[in-house]
Amino acid sequence: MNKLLNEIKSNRNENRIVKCDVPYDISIDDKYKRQKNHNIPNLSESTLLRHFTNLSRRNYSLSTTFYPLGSCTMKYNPLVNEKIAKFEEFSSIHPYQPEDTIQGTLEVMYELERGLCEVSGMDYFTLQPAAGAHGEYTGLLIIAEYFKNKKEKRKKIIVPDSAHGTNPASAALAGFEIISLKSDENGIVSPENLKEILNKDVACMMLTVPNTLGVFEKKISEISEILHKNGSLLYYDGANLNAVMGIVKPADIGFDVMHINLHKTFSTPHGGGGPGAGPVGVKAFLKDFLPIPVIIKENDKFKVSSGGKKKSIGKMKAFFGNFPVLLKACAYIKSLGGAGLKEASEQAVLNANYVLSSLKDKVSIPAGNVCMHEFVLSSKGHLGEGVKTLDVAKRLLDYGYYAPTIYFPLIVEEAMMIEPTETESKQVLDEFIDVLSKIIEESKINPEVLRNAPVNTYVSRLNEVEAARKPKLHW
Amino acid sequence: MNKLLNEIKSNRNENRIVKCDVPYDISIDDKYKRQKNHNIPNLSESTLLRHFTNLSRRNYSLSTTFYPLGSCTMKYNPLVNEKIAKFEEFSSIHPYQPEDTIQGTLEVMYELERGLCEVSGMDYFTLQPAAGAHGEYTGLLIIAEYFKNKKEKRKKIIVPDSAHGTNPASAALAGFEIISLKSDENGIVSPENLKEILNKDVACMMLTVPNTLGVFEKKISEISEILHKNGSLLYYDGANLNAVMGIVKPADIGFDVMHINLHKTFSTPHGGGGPGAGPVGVKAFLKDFLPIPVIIKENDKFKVSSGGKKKSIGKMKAFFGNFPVLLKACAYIKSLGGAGLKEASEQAVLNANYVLSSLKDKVSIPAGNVCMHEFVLSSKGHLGEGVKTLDVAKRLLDYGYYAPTIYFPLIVEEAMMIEPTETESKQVLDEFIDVLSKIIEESKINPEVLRNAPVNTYVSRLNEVEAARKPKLHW
Amino acid sequence: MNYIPVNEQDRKEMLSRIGVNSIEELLSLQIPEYLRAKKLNLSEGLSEQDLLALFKKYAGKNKSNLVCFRGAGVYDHFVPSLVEEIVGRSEFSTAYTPYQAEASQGTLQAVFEYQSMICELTGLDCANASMYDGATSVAEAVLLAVRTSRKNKIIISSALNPEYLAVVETYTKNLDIEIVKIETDEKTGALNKNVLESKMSDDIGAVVVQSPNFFGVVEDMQALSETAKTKAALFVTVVNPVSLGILKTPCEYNADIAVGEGQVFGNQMYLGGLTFGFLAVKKALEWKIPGRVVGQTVDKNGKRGFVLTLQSREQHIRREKATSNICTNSALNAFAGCVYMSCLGSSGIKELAETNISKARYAFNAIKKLDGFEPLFSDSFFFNEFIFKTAKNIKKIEKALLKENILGPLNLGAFNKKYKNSLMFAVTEKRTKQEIDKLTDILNRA
Amino acid sequence: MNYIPVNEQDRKEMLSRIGVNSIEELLSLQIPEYLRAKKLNLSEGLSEQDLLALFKKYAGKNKSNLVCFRGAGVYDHFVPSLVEEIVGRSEFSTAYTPYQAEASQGTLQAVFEYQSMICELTGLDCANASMYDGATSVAEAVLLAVRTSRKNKIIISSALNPEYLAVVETYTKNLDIEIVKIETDEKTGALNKNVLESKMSDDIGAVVVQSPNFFGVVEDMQALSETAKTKAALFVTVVNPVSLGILKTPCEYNADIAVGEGQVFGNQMYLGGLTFGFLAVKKALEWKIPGRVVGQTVDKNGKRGFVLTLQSREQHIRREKATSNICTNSALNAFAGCVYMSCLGSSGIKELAETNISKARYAFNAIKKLDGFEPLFSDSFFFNEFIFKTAKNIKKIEKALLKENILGPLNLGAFNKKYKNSLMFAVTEKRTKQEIDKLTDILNRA
Ligand SMILES: Cc1ncc(COP(=O)(O)O)c(C=O)c1O
Ligand SMILES: Cc1ncc(COP(=O)(O)O)c(C=O)c1O
Repeated sequence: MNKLLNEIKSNRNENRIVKCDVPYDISIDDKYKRQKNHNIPNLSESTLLRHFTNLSRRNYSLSTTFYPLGSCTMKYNPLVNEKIAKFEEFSSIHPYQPEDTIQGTLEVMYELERGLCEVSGMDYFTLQPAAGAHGEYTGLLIIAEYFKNKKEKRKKIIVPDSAHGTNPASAALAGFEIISLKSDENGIVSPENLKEILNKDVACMMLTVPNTLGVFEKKISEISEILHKNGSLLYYDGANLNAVMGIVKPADIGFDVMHINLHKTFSTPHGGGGPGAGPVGVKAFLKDFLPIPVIIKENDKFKVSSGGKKKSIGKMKAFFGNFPVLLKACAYIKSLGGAGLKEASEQAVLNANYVLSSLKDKVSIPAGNVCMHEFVLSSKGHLGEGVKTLDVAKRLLDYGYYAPTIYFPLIVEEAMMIEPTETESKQVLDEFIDVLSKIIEESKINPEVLRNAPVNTYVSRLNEVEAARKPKLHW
Repeated sequence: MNKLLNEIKSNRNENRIVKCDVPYDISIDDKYKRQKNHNIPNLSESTLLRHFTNLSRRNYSLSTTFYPLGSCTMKYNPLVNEKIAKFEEFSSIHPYQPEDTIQGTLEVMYELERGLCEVSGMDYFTLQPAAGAHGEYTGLLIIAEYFKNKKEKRKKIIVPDSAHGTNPASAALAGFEIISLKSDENGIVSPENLKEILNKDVACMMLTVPNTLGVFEKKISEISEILHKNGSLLYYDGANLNAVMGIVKPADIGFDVMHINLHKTFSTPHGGGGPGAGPVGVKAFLKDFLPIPVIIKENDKFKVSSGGKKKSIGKMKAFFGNFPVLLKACAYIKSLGGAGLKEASEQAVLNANYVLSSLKDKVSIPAGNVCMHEFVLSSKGHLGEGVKTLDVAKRLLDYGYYAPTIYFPLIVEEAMMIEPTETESKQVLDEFIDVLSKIIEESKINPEVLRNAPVNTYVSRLNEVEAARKPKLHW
Repeated sequence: MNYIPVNEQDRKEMLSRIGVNSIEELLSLQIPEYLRAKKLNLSEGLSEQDLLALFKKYAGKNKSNLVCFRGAGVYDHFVPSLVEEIVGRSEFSTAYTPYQAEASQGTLQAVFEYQSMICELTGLDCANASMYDGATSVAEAVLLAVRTSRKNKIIISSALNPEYLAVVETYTKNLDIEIVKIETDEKTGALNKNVLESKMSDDIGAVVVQSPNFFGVVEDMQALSETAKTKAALFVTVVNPVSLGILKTPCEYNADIAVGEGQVFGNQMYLGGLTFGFLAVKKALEWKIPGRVVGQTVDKNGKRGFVLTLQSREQHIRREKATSNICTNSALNAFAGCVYMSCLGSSGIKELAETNISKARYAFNAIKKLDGFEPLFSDSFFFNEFIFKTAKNIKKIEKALLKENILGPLNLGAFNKKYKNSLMFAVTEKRTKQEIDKLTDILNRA
Repeated sequence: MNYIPVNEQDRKEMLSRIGVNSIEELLSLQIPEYLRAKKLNLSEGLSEQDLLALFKKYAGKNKSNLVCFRGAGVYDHFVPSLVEEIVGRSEFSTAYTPYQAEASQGTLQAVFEYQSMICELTGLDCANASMYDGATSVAEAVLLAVRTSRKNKIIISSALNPEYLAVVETYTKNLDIEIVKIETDEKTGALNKNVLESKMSDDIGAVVVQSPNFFGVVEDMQALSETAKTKAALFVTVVNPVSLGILKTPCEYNADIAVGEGQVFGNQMYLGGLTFGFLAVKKALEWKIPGRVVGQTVDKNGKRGFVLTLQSREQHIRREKATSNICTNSALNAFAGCVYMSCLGSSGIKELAETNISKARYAFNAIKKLDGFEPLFSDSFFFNEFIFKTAKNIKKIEKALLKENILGPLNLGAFNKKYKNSLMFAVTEKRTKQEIDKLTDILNRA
């Protein structure tokens, strides 16, 4: 049953998909012609359905289990949004259709933009970026362009050491040098530390609020003031926006540019690694630098505008962005409404604090006893002999849970980052708390069990070192 | 994780589905009003998705495993047919819509009728019966009505002892007495035996061809002649039609009435127990007795006709029949075409014979060394001490196969009825043959393993006796 | 085109193991030549794309997605996305009847949950896994009542859905069962307890009443049930499960058997072809019911599990003595009902019923105000369906509505001359205020 | 409306364990009052039914399901039902990036199979799990080439899709990379080997060529690759995977990097929003590629399994020194590509390419016969896209076609004045003879 596609033999005779109803006309000059045949098996539909259906059963997923993966906001992905995204009226649209034939599609994008502006407080959004990292990159290019336009040479970006890896990576890609800023044990940035490293080279600082430890940056106003006084900008990594919808607007508290992960806060499913969408919002003074095209509304008609945007950073992706993701996010906003979005964030905070309160006596919580929508615990000193956070994570799989994010943020030793999200019930959280507590006990009584975990999964612990040492990357 | 719905607690606050946009107006006289609230939990969509998705993972199904369930024709259910069945143009139709607004729906039914007529050789079909047994019942009522109309009192029906249980049950429901006919060890009916029990009381005989042992009734012409000479009719239980599409037409070989299980031969999925469809075909002389309404074509328009059918047996089901099933069956016929249907039957016969040939030295095959689309083996005398066919079936589950039909037909001891269908590959069959052979060996070396099987399923062997002794039928 | 995963090379190897040269040889070994069929005269097979195009063409010949004010047994209710998602999962849809319980716990537990919710809804003790549809469930209930009471005379309300009545007549025609119909009151459209009383006698096995009845009128089930019980007849009720969110339950008025059509719970209309009948009974009748039943049990290790049970009632064991001939039922449609009920929950089902009644009343009151429309039963209590008599041209009304993509009320005259000029409206929770206002407006202008 | 499965009672218990009286208190402990937002000014939440109605309204404003003869980067190919069925399974769609390998073998094996088939198709040795789209995959290929060659001057064909070119420009603008464009031949629409030769020098890190290029013309990749290699530049090809069923593979002409847009494999058009970029390289570049890569390994018991590997290239480990900033990619779209490729198999992909070319040639030959239409590049070899110059009124043509629900050819003049009066047609396997004939007919009459 455990076959790779190329090990299956179910040779069909004919192709049911493709049929040619014009005369075959395929003479090709040899210099253009493929010589070697590829080796992709010709399997029947029945065989493939079984193959892939069985593969699906080897995945844990949000639809089968609690998925407390910190920083990833694995909240429920409403089915009705999937249904809407399948409407042929949306799926069959070519990107170069005339504007007046795609008014519905454009309206959806326009409405989403307006919704994101309201939630974030930003003045404009581009929907083009394909993911969070792509959004960061877009935002930083906008910032670079802004300074270029002001003829200021600012080549540096401050990134706290608690930041997600994409923050420095995006900054580098945008041509910046990174200044790493040490945060305190709560991941909090101290204005004093900031002042120390700040200078006229600094284009901006990237921040996540709440930060990757789930802590709200209380001194954000001070930080913003310091940066803006220095002529620097403040970038908001929106990965944690699920903590603050309707509670705090990034633009209000000093941020100039931000991205939003629609595949997190706005509930579009993650697809096992994408596609997501990372719309970027800016304050009005940065509007001209947004990627093209932009969608505008004129006399109740929606238009695609690419021209006259001399200052734009250009294009980040072909065409308009990951439209089905945008569509689902728009549907999400419309279905929850303003009150629903706020309730979502509030419940996310409540759920995280409930789990934190229930675990705080069993592990260390470096950032203290309250949190926003997620928190980071350290298992150091709380586990049995030789047992690591990794082992706890694997053992959780045995109990039917996906594991929390581990070893991130880097500033917490043996970190485990738990984000329950608002769409989990008290019963689910209670059972998870019990299991995690039980595993911690187990680690002391029977550490081997953890080190040998998982045993209930389709495969037992996999050898990652060997995989990288002798890479086997295709069949 | 193993919760019943009523054990889950994920109480949502509000209902997302129903919304009332007119003033609430619900005053009801107490004598009409429900007093006690029912106890169906109010769970969130996310919770329910997880609950039912996890339940789905506790099923073996055709989409995950080989399903050699004899007599049930578990062939591949093409996905495109499912897609067609979802078209809103079909799903949103009310049964009392005016004829001219449902021409497409009627055309599909008409085309299906024509297709079934061509495959079976019958002259007319009704699509109303909801399943095979319902079709039998319909067919027998037609026969009863026919004799009533002829003013002949024929109250008996001959059913071979190898027949499916629904045959006698349907006959009883239609008001007939059953004469059981002993068949030979191949399940074959001998003309001599038949003659012995035949008399003027006999309305008809029910036969399956090939019979439930997968044997083609070679003397069918003789049998038909005997019966017809006696003024009796011949009923064809179409459950095994998958053996003979394009090879033999039931009407040609002497049958007067028949049903077809669309959920077997015509590839509509079985849904864990239905809905199916059991269209009934008749020769022209029985046309007037068909259930109403019937669909007719006049000047390229399709019409629903109920009137003027005085002789009709009436209605078997409200409205028209299980339309989505009919639709899928029609799509199946259109996609395979005449040649494809014949290929399907031929391959079904080949696959069955291949498995038979490969197993014949390891078990008894009472009906001999060739078969049509399925065959019955007897494990008697071939298994280890105290091991039964049931145990072999359960052990097959451990290897990831659904079990063949067991203990049917009743005339074979320790029967196991294997129908591979045409949509399984040689590789799948080879592996199944190996596993079954291995299990037979295992039964001798380690009978306990079989008696304790299954162990790899979600639950181990279930206590059916206890279930019936103290029935617990709801939570 | 076919779905066969075997190519020429495989076929050769397979034939060689069997020891024949061709499939044809295999066939000719078994089937006399003179019995063989000629080439099937069917059109050529189609590719997936062409097949879709063909059925899009058929589909395009329907006038579909109409705003539906028509009911009479099949209703246009909203189906939540969850239902489609779950019911569409191939592990459910491509499994057979769960003969191997250990490999079918998904289906079996779901049926158990379905049975439980039907019991909750009706208040009765035992529900089967499903019948084909509402009509056949009534017919089977009649047979069950005859079997249980050992009396073959059954009183049935003439306000039973006429499709159901027709099926009952078919089912009973050869079985020496006498159906006695009782008429509803001309004024109220409801049964009159006294009329029933006058027909009751000791040889009546059961009284079968539908409520809301075919005319949409809610019956006084308490009174009728009590009347039936005076002569020890079983009381069989045919109910719309949506109405049970608010109306008295079969249990509350002491019914013995409750049956009905489940399409309203999570199944699209499909020409009335996506149906399931539910059938629930009091404990005493448990061993007599037709069809599959799932029960709870334990496995070898004491873990809870579910199996098909009470099987000795069934055709595969008892053959001609079975409680029914049913084998394949409407499992997947009943499963849709299961997911639907769980999706709404008790409070949602109550809201559903309340919304239906509120919208129906809103529409009723609006139409009542129009010139040329008069309620057929002015003071009766209806649920989500009601009848108006009109002096206007019914054909013209239907046309005017269809032009606006509205499937208007059913012309009852087509069923029964007695109801000439009568239009039956169904208003479910799915109809918006705007749609109802538009209907009213067109009726007014017609 | 919300999706929260917690009611007031639960909430109270939770707050009490935390030791606060309200969520508000929890927030005020952490967020200074003056930072708090005012009430969101968004419309009220909608029920599922109303939400569907709203989006049906939006949907209705599109002119959709057009018979599409437009390409230029996004193509209207047939998507088999199998793809939708599999990709729609929630175990795939609702999983995160497979960080916990043991609980993600479904996704991981699928990616491994995807990588394998991309390698088969291109003939190269290593493919990543996907990039966002074709455009960003070209951009990442340029960065990879710079990284590998340690030269920051890159030659790019000006016949690269202009959207891709724009993205490459954005990606390189702050990185001290010089893009040198080379023009195609006016007559043939293809690159001229000699022109490339004249631009080659030792400081060129790579040559980037698209084939079929933006104009639909198939390049002489062998010659161009050889030319690039004379100066030890990397040869980067941008290919339409459909064409690889019949055209020379990147491996065969010795490309180092092959990238392209995967939408054509199993993804609907969606305004160009359901994309994935594929990226394949020679073995030597394995450790330098951007993005996720899945590798085969074994578990504790020696059983085969799959993991994310070569991770030390990536941002979560190497941060600013990573080979790319990419994290979330286009996994599910690439998975659709995986299912699509497996659904066709080698022979199916070949037939697909042959059908595309046959239908495109059929259309080309038909249009060529019309008055007022002349091929822009008369003797060039095209795959499924070609250009005609016309004297007719392009606006009028577009209108006439749209009236018949045909999305006609792309007006190249809108991209580049140089191509005024030029129409680019894409003809995939999905277009039927009948549709092509209708197109031709309307063009003729316009
Ligand atoms: C804090 C943070 N920033 C950025 C990202 C990158 O987002 P994406 O994966 O969508 O590119 C993530 C995602 O994991 C994140 O958690
Ligand atoms: C030989 C035979 N006859 C009749 C039937 C009854 O068909 P259904 O289950 O569709 O009512 C079956 C189904 O199992 C069967 O195998």
